[in-house]
Amino acid sequence: MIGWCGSVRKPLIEGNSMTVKVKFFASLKEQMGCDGATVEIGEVATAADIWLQASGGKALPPNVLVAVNMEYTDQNHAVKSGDEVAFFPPVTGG
Amino acid sequence: MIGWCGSVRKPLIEGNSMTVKVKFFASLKEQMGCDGATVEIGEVATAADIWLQASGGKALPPNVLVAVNMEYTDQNHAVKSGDEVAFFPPVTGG
Amino acid sequence: MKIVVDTTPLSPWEALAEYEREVVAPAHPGRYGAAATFVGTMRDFNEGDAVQGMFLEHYPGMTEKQLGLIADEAFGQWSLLDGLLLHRVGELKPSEPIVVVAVWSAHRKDAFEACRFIMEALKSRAPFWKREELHSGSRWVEKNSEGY
Amino acid sequence: MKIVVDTTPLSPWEALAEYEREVVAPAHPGRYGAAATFVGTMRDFNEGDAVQGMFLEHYPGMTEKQLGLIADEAFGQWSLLDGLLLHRVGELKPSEPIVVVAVWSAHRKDAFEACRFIMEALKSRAPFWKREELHSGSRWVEKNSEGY
Repeated sequence: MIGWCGSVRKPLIEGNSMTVKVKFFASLKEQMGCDGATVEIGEVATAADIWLQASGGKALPPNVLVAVNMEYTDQNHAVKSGDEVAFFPPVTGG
Repeated sequence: MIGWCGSVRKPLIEGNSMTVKVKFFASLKEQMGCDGATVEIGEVATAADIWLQASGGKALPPNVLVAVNMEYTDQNHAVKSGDEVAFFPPVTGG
Repeated sequence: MKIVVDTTPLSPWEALAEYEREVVAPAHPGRYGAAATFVGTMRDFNEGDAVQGMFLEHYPGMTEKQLGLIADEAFGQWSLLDGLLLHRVGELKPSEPIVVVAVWSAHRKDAFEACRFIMEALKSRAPFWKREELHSGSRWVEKNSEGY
Repeated sequence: MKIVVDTTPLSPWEALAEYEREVVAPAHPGRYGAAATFVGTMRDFNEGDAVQGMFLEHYPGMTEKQLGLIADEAFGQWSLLDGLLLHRVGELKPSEPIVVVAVWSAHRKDAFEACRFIMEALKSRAPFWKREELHSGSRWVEKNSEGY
């Protein structure tokens, strides 16, 4: 069973911050070693920033899909506090 | 119930003849007043000749489909003795 | 592929379940990943008119022969494991199933394409004719709707 | 349109019979002339390897949301009366059904096209992931086969 990565906090520049919930699925969950994390980050951040912080600085693999609040988007999408940001490999259902 | 038209015999030119079985279906059966006929005709005949004789000289309606021995063909197909020649309207199954 | 043209009322889903369980699964265990099916049912309206009943005429012998040729073409064109084709004839009432087409294959592309092909070929080449019973009398259906 | 994502084993034909009888027929009596369906079943081989089992992961919440969006698109694009979409998750064995897609409409063109559209959209957009159990261990399926 793969668990929660816990909270990942980045030193804040101006004291403002937001918290987002990160989720990983399938092979990405195994690669990351957890199924998600709570990320605290500065006021302006993209999905790619969230990935960087949650992954401890790993590059975002090119085929990874990004969803914010359960809708597909891309890594340049600006996230806001309370968002759920998910990263997962190409889907293979059906 | 629409029955069999019986035998339709054409005066033969040289004494040679062949016999074919003619079938009509659906609206054509109603127009012809019977579901088929036995046609005796000279040695060389096309499906169109068979129609002419079986129908008593009516023109072959342009959308009528022609089958010889249960395979689709056209009105110029040469029939031989013993063939089953069918005429029917566009199909509407399924 | 099993092909049946009959006056017996159809139970499409029961027939599909039975054929898959009794024929497809034993012959191809673990091999079929896809089944595409089509069920055609008699409506109570057509071309703006209420339809109370239908008579489905066919050409015994030729109908089965043409359906067999259509099945052969499908098996030649796609990679298929098995199929089922059931067509009702005789007197029908609205809401009664008319036709069932089913195809089993390893991959979905083959099943989807072959099922639709068989259905469209049946519509254009298999000798069946529908006569509809209306309030005002009966009429022969003159042509099928477009499938593509 | 009913959409269910669940770990309960599927009985596709029984589910289709029941949904048509209990939901489609009462709501649209005499109105549906066409039902197109697709059933995806787990094979015991993939990419040349014997597969003994499968785990199907999904993203609870997003999976249902994406399937709902796909259904909405289908109902916007074609003239449909009803639909049924069932998808299995969790542990599966070969020969077990994975997915059922069904669409009911007045005319066959809509049913055929919408059924295939929903299935292909599901394959490319619904968050499900397959992990196959092989003799040599397990592997995540990396991508789906082409549907067109």
